[in-house]
Amino acid sequence: MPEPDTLTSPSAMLERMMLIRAFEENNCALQAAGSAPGTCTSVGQEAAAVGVVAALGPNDLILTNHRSSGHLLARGADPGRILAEIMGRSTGYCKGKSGSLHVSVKELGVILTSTIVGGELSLATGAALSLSLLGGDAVVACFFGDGAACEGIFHESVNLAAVWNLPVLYVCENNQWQAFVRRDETMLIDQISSRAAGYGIEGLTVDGNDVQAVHQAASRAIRKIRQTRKPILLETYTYRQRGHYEPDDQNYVDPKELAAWVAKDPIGHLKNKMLGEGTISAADIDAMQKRVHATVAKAVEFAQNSPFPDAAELTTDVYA
Amino acid sequence: MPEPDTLTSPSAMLERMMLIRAFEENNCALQAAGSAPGTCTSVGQEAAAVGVVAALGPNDLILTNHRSSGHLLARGADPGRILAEIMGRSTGYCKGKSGSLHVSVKELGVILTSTIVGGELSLATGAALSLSLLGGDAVVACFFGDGAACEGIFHESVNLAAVWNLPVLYVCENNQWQAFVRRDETMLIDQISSRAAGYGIEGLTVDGNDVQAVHQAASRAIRKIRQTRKPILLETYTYRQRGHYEPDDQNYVDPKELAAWVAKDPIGHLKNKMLGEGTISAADIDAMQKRVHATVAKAVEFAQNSPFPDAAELTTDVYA
Amino acid sequence: MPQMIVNQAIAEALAEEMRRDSRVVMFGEGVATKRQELVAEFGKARVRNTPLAEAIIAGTAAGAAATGLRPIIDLLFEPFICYAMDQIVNSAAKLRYISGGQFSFPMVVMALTGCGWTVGAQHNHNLESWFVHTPGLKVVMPSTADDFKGLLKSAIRDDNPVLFFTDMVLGYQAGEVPEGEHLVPLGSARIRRPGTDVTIVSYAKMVHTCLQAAEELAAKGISAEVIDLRTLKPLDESAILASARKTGRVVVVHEASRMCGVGAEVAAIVAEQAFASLKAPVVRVTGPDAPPPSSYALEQAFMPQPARIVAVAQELASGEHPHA
Amino acid sequence: MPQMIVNQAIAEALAEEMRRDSRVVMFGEGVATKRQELVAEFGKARVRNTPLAEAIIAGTAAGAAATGLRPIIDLLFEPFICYAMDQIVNSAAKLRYISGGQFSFPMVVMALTGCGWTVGAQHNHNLESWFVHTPGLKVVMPSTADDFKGLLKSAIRDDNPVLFFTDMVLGYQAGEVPEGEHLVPLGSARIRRPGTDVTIVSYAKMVHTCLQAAEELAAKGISAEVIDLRTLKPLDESAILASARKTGRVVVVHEASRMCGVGAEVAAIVAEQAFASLKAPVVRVTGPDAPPPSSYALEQAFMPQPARIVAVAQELASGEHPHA
Ligand SMILES: Cc1ncc(C[n+]2csc(CCOP(=O)(O)OP(=O)(O)O)c2C)c(N)n1
Ligand SMILES: Cc1ncc(C[n+]2csc(CCOP(=O)(O)OP(=O)(O)O)c2C)c(N)n1
Ligand SMILES: [Mg+2]
Ligand SMILES: [Mg+2]
Repeated sequence: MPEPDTLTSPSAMLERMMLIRAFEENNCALQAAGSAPGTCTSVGQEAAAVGVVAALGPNDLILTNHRSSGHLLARGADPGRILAEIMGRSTGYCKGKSGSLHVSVKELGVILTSTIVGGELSLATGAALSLSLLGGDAVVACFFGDGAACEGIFHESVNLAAVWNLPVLYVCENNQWQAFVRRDETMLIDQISSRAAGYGIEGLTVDGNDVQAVHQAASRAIRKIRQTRKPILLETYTYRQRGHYEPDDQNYVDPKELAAWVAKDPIGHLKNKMLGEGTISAADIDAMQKRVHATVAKAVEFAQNSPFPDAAELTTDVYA
Repeated sequence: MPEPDTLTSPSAMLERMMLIRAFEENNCALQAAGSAPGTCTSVGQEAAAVGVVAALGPNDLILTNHRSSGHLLARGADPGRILAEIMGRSTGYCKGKSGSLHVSVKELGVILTSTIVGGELSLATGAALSLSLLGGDAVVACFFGDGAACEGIFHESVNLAAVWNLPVLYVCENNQWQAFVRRDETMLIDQISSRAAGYGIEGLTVDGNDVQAVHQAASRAIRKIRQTRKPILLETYTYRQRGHYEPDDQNYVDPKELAAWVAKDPIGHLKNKMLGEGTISAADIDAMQKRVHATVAKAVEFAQNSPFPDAAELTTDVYA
Repeated sequence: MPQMIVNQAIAEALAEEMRRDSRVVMFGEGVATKRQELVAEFGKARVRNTPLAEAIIAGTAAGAAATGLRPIIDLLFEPFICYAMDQIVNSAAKLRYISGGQFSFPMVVMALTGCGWTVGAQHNHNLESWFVHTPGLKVVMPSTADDFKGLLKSAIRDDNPVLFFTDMVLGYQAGEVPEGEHLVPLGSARIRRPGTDVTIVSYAKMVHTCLQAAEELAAKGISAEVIDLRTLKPLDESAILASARKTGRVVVVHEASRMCGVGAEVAAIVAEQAFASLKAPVVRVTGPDAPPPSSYALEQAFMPQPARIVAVAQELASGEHPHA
Repeated sequence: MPQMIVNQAIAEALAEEMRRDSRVVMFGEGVATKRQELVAEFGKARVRNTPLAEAIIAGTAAGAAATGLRPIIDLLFEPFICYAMDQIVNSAAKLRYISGGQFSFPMVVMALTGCGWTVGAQHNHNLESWFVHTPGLKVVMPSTADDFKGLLKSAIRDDNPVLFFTDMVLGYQAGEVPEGEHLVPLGSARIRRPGTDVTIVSYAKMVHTCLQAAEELAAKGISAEVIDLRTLKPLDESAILASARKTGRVVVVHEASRMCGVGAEVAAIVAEQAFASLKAPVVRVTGPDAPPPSSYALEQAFMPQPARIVAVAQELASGEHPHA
């Protein structure tokens, strides 16, 4: 059984963010070429995935949603099996029954992925209750969007975790968009973390484009949750650089706003910082780029050569 | 068509609270005698009903829930028709189809009463949207409990009213109980109004056993809502003196806590204050007591002499 | 055999299964307050009150079920389940399939429903057919104390989400319950009264109404077989078909509204697979297409009554049904 | 007659009804972004984006409907309606009755569903039978552009809550739509192809599958009548019965799961009221009791295919059905 990855060094985090970017941009290319169905990408949000997941231990659990490739890859999932799932192949993590929208990888602790906005919030408390009652100090990291924070289940989930002392790190990736709706059309507040007080728990907002800041904040929060068993709401303030789903012409997006955020791209940001510090060289980056592209190419080959599921699979896995 | 009552003087407010108390205690007696089904009473919470409703104008709308007698009577509803509804008679406000749990009186603007906890929160935004689009400066007063504030729909309703500028006064009667569960088992905070900040709106808590304080706070809030069209969350901090439903032995209630709150009873509080100020005499109170009992006696007579609905009514009013 | 009321049978099933398996936990609004005996025996960690929040109660159950616990939740009254449909249908019922079989969801959702307490349409709405229609779920709706106990125990041991519905007036109805371990398997109907002329298929409290009708029919020389479905999903098709093929005449009785109800399913199964044996139209006797009213007078009129069942069965047996 | 795709027919119906009646408003997640033409013509007050919050979207619609507006809401994909079941079922569908007729709820709930886009079980779940089962609601599920337009206009004018479901692959399917005011009344089925040997009852995109099957059957000398239900509640029982009585053989086809589906209702109606005319078992051809899968290969296998319908109709017509 594969072990979840632990990414500690800045260069490991950088390379993983580059892998996520390459993987998702390749998905877009496959979609544009008609070789794969559309997907939701996390382009611009890789720092949240890598920063938080790098702070988790091997027994911790992750819940995620429709925009999950980053979380999965940060955790060490096989890009080939993710892509096979996206392409509906039987070698996909869910045998092709999921498709891109709800990929779970139980063996890595990435469980119960749901594309119902708020689904991960529904389920996180239960996973944490199991952890609580079955012992140990593991925690649940629950990734959701600013849109999910508008759903009633956000309120119910965070409140229950608070009163039941459940070990959940709620990670709200506030990417300023909810499909085709601007976040500021959906709430009067700017930071979702300001809602934490209403549940009597700690909330904080971190620069979601700075993977090291995210990692530091997440590590602190997770350490605290392991001790106190109380939930914390961590918001990564960031931006969705591509459309909601591929393809999406983004004609509803203000190009200036987008450009300003692209300039703060988390991968570019870390590259520049490390180059400036001298902790990485241009050649190192080139080598990384080659490696991630090779990984993606292998994934494509694996997925494209994988068979579709047999029709008999239609009615298996319905009941236990 | 009857006009909603406007109660301005302290003595009018006192007498109306006494009517609510007498009406509900009579319901308990009828239930105990087997002459009527059980009901949820608002004993101890009359100040919220009378204080808020007295601050409303004739075109304003009210939404309420399973614990509605106080709101209905404060608005001027006919106790006979409420009781007839409770007893399943065709002269009830809903022809007996509702029973006690969801009594609406459209002609008085008490609309869409729901016994689904949070139902009134679901519907208040829509009523306010109608008021907004159809013009005028009317507002919606939406009464709900601390339990309803745990439902996801609270979050969705208040947030939508905030972003859409809907004229809703959210009145949370925090009576420390949610059926058979203590409020402090269900949230880490003490005051529901502290959640307002998370929606970017104003929230405030008022002594729910002081009808004048409630009235003043509600009047201010309503004036503000008429001008700004922004919702406000007003919490009346109070206590449910009787059981959740009749009959209920309340064996799960701490008798000391109950006694402390009974000592702060809103009717006793106002009586004492007015007697102290000399704005009312013992004889005045006696006369009030006689009047409210006579009103209740008339209501009982009306309801008991009313017919049950005809079986043909079973399938009317399903579709418009 | 000891006599006990249905509520007692339920309480015994819960306690026995919690004793047997430490992964069984129970929570809901007032569960800890109302089930002090379970708190006393199993502790506050396993028996919990919750905030008023049906969606997260069900979601927590689903999440816990997928990760090692076996939760039982009490959602009180069936209409309140409307707040938890996403968690039950989109998560608990589907995520096993969606994940390619990675997870299972051993959980039980309890709720009351049915006419008799004049509580009106927001506390009483027989929604069982919604869940029968939904892949991934099981649905149980017993009629007698022994079955309440035996089926609830099986539901708790089942590895799938089970909706366990109690007709609210049955709570205080007494019946014999076998001593010791008593399990009733899910998916098996029970012949409540054997007969040869007409089959009456029903479930939950309507079974008692049907038995009364069968008694009256017997007095008129008509031998009615009464089948208590007990589990609505999986449905015991073979029991239904065996009886339909024997009698050639079928009446289905339930309180839920007619359209797309369980009666429609039973009628459709019979009309396909017992067609060759049918001697008469398949007739449904159900509640009307209206929300359940509160007023006692109307609520009684909502429920199918023995007289109507008797009349239908007589028409079928005599060949005088208008569509025969 | 002008040709247009279904999405265009829907857009025209919305615009025409908003033009006709200023009380018609529309909102939902992305509605204002995606329907710029409506915003341009009717303004931001009447055409709105919402937060991601299906429950309050539906609740707001119900509250607004009861107080003078005529809201249309777009809940995007059918499984998302699970978040709004309380507002649709416990409020919009019941509060007219509960209040003794004081309120009415003229509102339309739109959503997409159905196989074809490989979106998987949390975007695709044919739930129409839940709403058909529920008193107080109406349910529409058209198959062609003209009916989309005419039925949506009627739904908007109806004084009751109407669920209006669109099989997602139909959005880009073109068809002729009459010019000028085009209304199709709710509750009336349409004979898509007349025939004498067997009746095939269906709705939504499966109608096209059935027409293909009918074509193949014609080549084999079997004359199939294809009925498009169009409205599922109220259901056009007389159209179903007239055809069933004429042909004596009925197949019901839908993509939704079988148990307690609309097919069960149709079969039950036929088995009761057309019994005397039936020459063969009533057979359902439906999706399996499984959540819809994503993988293209599996998703195609989920949908009833013409070959299966042809095979069943042939069996019935030839008297060779295993249960004939
Ligand atoms: C309950 C539900 N409503 C709507 C959708 C359609 N939808 C999918 S993702 C999305 C936007 C979600 O926004 P957010 O939570 O901020 O996450 P993001 O996509 O920005 O990562 C929407 C509306 C859905 N999948 N589920
Ligand atoms: C959705 C829903 N869940 C549960 C109930 C059962 N119930 C009725 S009132 C009530 C307590 C409500 O508490 P709160 O909102 O504080 O109002 P209060 O009764 O204290 O006035 C409960 C649990 C219900 N009617 N609706
Ligand atoms: Mg977002
Ligand atoms: Mg309360």
